[in-house]
Amino acid sequence: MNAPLIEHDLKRLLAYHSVENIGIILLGVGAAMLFQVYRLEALAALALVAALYHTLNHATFKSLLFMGAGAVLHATHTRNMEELGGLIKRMPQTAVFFLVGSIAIAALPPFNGFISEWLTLQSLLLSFRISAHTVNLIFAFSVAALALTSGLAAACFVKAFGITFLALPRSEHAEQAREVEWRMRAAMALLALLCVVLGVLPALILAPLEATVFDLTHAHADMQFNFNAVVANGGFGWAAPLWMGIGLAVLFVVIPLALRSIGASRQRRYYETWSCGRALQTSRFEYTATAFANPFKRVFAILYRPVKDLDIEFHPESRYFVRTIEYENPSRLIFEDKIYRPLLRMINAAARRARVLQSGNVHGYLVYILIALVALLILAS
Amino acid sequence: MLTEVTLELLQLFIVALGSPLLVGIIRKVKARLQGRRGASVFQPYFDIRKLFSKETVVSENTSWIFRFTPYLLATTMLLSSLIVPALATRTPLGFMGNIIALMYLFLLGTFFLALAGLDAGSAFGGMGSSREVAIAALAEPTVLIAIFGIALRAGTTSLDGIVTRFAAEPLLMLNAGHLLAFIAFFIVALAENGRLPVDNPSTHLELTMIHEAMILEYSGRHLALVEWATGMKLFLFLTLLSNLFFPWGVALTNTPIALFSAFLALIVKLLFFASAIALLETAVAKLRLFRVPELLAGSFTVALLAVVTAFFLQ
Amino acid sequence: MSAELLSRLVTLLSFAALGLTILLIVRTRLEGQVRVFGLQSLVLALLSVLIALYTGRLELFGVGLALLVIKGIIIPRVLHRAVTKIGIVRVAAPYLGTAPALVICALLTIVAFYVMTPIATTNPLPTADAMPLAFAGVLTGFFIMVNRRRAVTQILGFLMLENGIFLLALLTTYGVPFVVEMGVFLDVLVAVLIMEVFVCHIKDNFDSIDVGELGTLKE
Amino acid sequence: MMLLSLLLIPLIATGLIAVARQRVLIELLHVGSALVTLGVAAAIAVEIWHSSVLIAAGDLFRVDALSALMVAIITSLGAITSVYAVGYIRAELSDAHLRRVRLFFALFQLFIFTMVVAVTTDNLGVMWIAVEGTTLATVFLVNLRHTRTSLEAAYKYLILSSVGIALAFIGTALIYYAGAGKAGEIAVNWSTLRAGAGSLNGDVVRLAFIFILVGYGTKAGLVPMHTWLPDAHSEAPAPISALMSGVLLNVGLYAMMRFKAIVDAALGPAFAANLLIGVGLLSLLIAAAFLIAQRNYKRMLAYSSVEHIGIVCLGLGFGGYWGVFGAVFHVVNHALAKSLLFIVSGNILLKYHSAEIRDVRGLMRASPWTGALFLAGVLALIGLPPFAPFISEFIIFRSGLESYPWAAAMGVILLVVVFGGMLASVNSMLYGEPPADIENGGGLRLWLAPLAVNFALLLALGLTLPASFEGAIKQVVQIVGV
Repeated sequence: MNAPLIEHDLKRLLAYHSVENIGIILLGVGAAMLFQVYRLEALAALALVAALYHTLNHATFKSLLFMGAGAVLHATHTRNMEELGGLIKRMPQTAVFFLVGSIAIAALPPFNGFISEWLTLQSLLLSFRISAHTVNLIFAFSVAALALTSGLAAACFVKAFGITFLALPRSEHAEQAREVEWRMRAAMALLALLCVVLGVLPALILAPLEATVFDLTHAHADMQFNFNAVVANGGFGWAAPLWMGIGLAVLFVVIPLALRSIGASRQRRYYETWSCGRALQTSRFEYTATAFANPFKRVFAILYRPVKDLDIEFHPESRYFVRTIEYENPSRLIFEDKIYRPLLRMINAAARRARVLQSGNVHGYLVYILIALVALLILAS
Repeated sequence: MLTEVTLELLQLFIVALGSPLLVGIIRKVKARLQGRRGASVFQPYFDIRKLFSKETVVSENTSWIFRFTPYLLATTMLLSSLIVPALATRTPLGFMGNIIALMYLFLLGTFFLALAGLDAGSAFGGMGSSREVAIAALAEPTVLIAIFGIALRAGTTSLDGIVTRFAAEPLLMLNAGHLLAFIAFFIVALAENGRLPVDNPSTHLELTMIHEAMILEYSGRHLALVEWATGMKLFLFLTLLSNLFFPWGVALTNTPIALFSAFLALIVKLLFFASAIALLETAVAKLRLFRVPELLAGSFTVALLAVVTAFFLQ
Repeated sequence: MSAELLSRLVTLLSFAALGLTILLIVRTRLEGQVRVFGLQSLVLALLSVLIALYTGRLELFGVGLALLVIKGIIIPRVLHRAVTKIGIVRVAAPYLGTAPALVICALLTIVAFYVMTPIATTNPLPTADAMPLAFAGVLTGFFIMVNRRRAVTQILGFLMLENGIFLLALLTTYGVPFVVEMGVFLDVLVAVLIMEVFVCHIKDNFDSIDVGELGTLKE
Repeated sequence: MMLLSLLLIPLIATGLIAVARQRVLIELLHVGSALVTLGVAAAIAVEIWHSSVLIAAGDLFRVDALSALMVAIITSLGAITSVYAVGYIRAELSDAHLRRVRLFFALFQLFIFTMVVAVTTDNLGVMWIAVEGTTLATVFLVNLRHTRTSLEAAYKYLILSSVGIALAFIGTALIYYAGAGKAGEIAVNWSTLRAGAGSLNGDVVRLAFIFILVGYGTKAGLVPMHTWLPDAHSEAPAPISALMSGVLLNVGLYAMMRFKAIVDAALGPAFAANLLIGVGLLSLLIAAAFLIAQRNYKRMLAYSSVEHIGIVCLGLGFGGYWGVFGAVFHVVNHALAKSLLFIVSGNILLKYHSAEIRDVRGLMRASPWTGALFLAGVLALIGLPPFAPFISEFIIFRSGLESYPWAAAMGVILLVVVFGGMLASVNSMLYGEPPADIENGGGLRLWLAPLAVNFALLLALGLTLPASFEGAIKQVVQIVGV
């Protein structure tokens, strides 16, 4: 879930997030199944609609982001964020598209990730209609998990976008970067547009999805929607992404006008970043992806088990002058070490043992059938 | 129709103009508690005005993100002020989002502020953003579980729905779950607004600051906007705390009398919370950054307890 | 002929058929095995004719005749041809030696009785008493397929199994409809022809007809 | 009449191809017959959709909704694969091997014919003969390449299937006895049996169903009778693998469905249900074990067939309207997805000259179309939305959670294991650097065009369940019996 945060390879980071999003989708599906079991068809349909909607959205913004990453790779020949930076000045359009994708995947309004995740949350919250306490608690935890996921996703894409596109380039790769050819940009533009449309006009896609789910569950999703707003379960929850978008846009225009009207100063001066009075500001001052991820590493220390390696070489004359400092901070997922790996090892071992069954010996195969037959016959009669 | 529009504008202006005062009051109370006279409660207004009249210095490393963010931040806050039932439940634009949507709206602001922090390419900005988003991310689960707790008892997640429900059946609030949810939400409010013990709004000590580090590069009108937006965020959170958990006085009908009384009630409640925060901030010291998760974990547990109690002792 | 007599004769011949199947376990030379199978087919043909006489069902004569021609003459010929074509080949011992193999056969026969007797007793037909024997033949044929390494013997085991099934059907319901019976014979014939081709291929490719050595495809 | 023409066209085509001299002529006859058969099948399907059943040749052939569905699957996939087969065989066998080319196409048609007979006849015995016929028709096709491995696979396939089918014959005979024994009349048809199923002798039926399960289960590739399947499916040329995996297994399932209907009527649902669930779970378990870190992608697809047949059995076992509905729906989906994948795998094989997963790298770059289709197929197969298998699996396990929660839960867990296993292998195939000696593009891209149909259907059925389609499946469900 929070593996992506310590991942500094742009594409692998995105790949990790696919897992996360599939998790969200499966959360919806699982909720749907449980609702079904408790005969709450309408809610099941709601959860399923949310899941399918998120599948669709995930497809859009994830392909947008992958394209963006591809563009960056194409322009800089590196996927390592630590070597990127400042791309927003060199490839402005790609930057905008990637930003749209990042906001969408962080499930922030008014883009498409928001509304589907919002729907999923609604369906999860509505789980209190189920009258079985254990199930309720399972749902409570899944709500928390989903919340944490979306929070971490936001954090992660602040990192992804900020480190990759903002501030100064961290290598001449990034220095030399140029905007990619128009076809790539056109494709990204299209997907970005899709992210917006799916975000502010959910009714467009909700109608067909709802119909599909009706075929499947023979219950109408417990929701009402039109181009103004989406309503879950009567008055349980409201969201009007379209109007949020409009409101944001309007106010965003109004504020500067208001400021001008009250006669706020409009003069502006460009100057170098304040750097504690040091002479020149270079990209070496910048916060790196590793540093950015550090708090999370510290917080989830139990999961990440950061391995510190501080190596200071002192000046020969006086140990108060440091010549070089090397600080390494690789980190490994304890999930992998303590849970995934052993589990996988276990499964693999079992599988290997099972593989002996397919020995390649035709006589053995015949024996299986003979034994199966005799056993069943004896059992049945 | 007219009344609706006026109502929304009223809320807008209360939040927009009231927030600096709130900040001023908190500072004043704090000063008094610490035995200082402290600046006038209107000091924040003067600051903002001064900042607006000053010229703006922008780092040449920055991109449009840096200049764009302050406006967006203020925008999100103003938009939220149209959704939050500060005075009345019948807010015509309340349908724009339920409490969850509201939280995601706040997160949008944080998202951009963090980007702006990275934009200038200074070490402080980066440090600030990384810590800010870390805290925001860790606060999310608490927020939603707390909301879950409320929704369980109110049977809805729409803001005005919750207020109406509790106003209609005050007995619902006489419940351990309600209190627990409130505590959890309060802690989250502190964390989200960068108050003590999570962050110290009045420090500029490099290594401890979070929010201040993030906005270190801002100056002039940008800084003014950011400060103002921060004030509004605090105002909105306190309003939520007051009206969701103690919905007394919130106007259920849009009659002038009701609205006026609601206004008074709001002032009283906000004063109470302001002084509570001031008291708290004088009483407790700032936590080390890496103790913060423990605090949030604590609040998470509290919120979970709220949910559990809601399920088991209805 | 009376039902009593019929059922006695049927049981007797069924015993003979089963005995021949078991004999296959003992015989080692391929030619001998093929001859055993031919003999068994002959017995079955006799059985069907017997039942035909008793019931007066004409198609059973046809079935008997077809059986005699296909399983009694053609298939043994085919297999014999294959055996001669293969010539002398080194042959590994079966997985189980004769003695344990016979024990297994005994066990399988017990299973057959355990399974089939309940049904046989409810079956009104006079031939039904021999059903367990027929099924024992099926299982034994199956076991031969499992135990013997040489492709030809495996095929013979399969044919014995087929014969057992035919017998079982014959005893239970005086056989299945004529069309079906013919179709079955045809299938068996084609199957055996294909198998023969494959046996020769195997001989050419692996220079042995020990199908136990076909082990490249695993997992 | 229509029915007879449906049966005769492939048979005649077989004969003509057997005597045809020019390769082009053979190919024309082959594709032509496949397409005409498809047309006739469509007409029949419409007929069934309006009136209830079609009958031909006395009571020998009888087509109801279930048969119609199977005919639809057989002929449509038959048409798609037969088009691809032309291209594939051109790449595989030069004109020098005209005899083998002729043999291939003749047997291909014969294969279609036997399957159609199997699902359209009303007579249990004739069906048995036809099913055995499918084995005999395909065994040479499996050995088409005349390599040692293909020979080995073919031999095992022949022996094991023959034995299995033989056992199924015992079951058939016992059902005969149960049905006709007392009445004395011989012709035993599905229709008559289904009608009088209530009065059958319970013990006999119970015994019979075990033979049926083991026998036709061998044909359907259920564990532990599945052992021939991975060998045969991986050694056969791609179009044949596609038909065997996508269609032939369903014929085995078809037989089991027919018998299940009778058994349920005679013994009540519990007996068959327990057996089916047991076998289904076992199949899922073993398939999962072999899907993890499978080295050969064609074998991977084969084992995934075992897995999916297991899922269908679970659906039939869970029972209830939705369980059976999901099972039937899943049969369709699996047929679509699996035939698509096997055909695509044919392209991969022709391109990389290896069926080993580790030899295949950077497929996405080397041939994007093939890669994309392969990925889509796999995603569909492991049951991700928005593809149809997700819907059917959802239906099946939902009904399972109600009737047999533990079995359903285990099934879901195994599905997750399969999910991980397959995705891992496929990722390594799709991405990375393609080997140096692989020329980009090329392949049989054009011949993949018919697969657009599979893909479109998988997507369409995944996104929406057309009322007409649902109605058709509903009819089938009523026949399988709830």
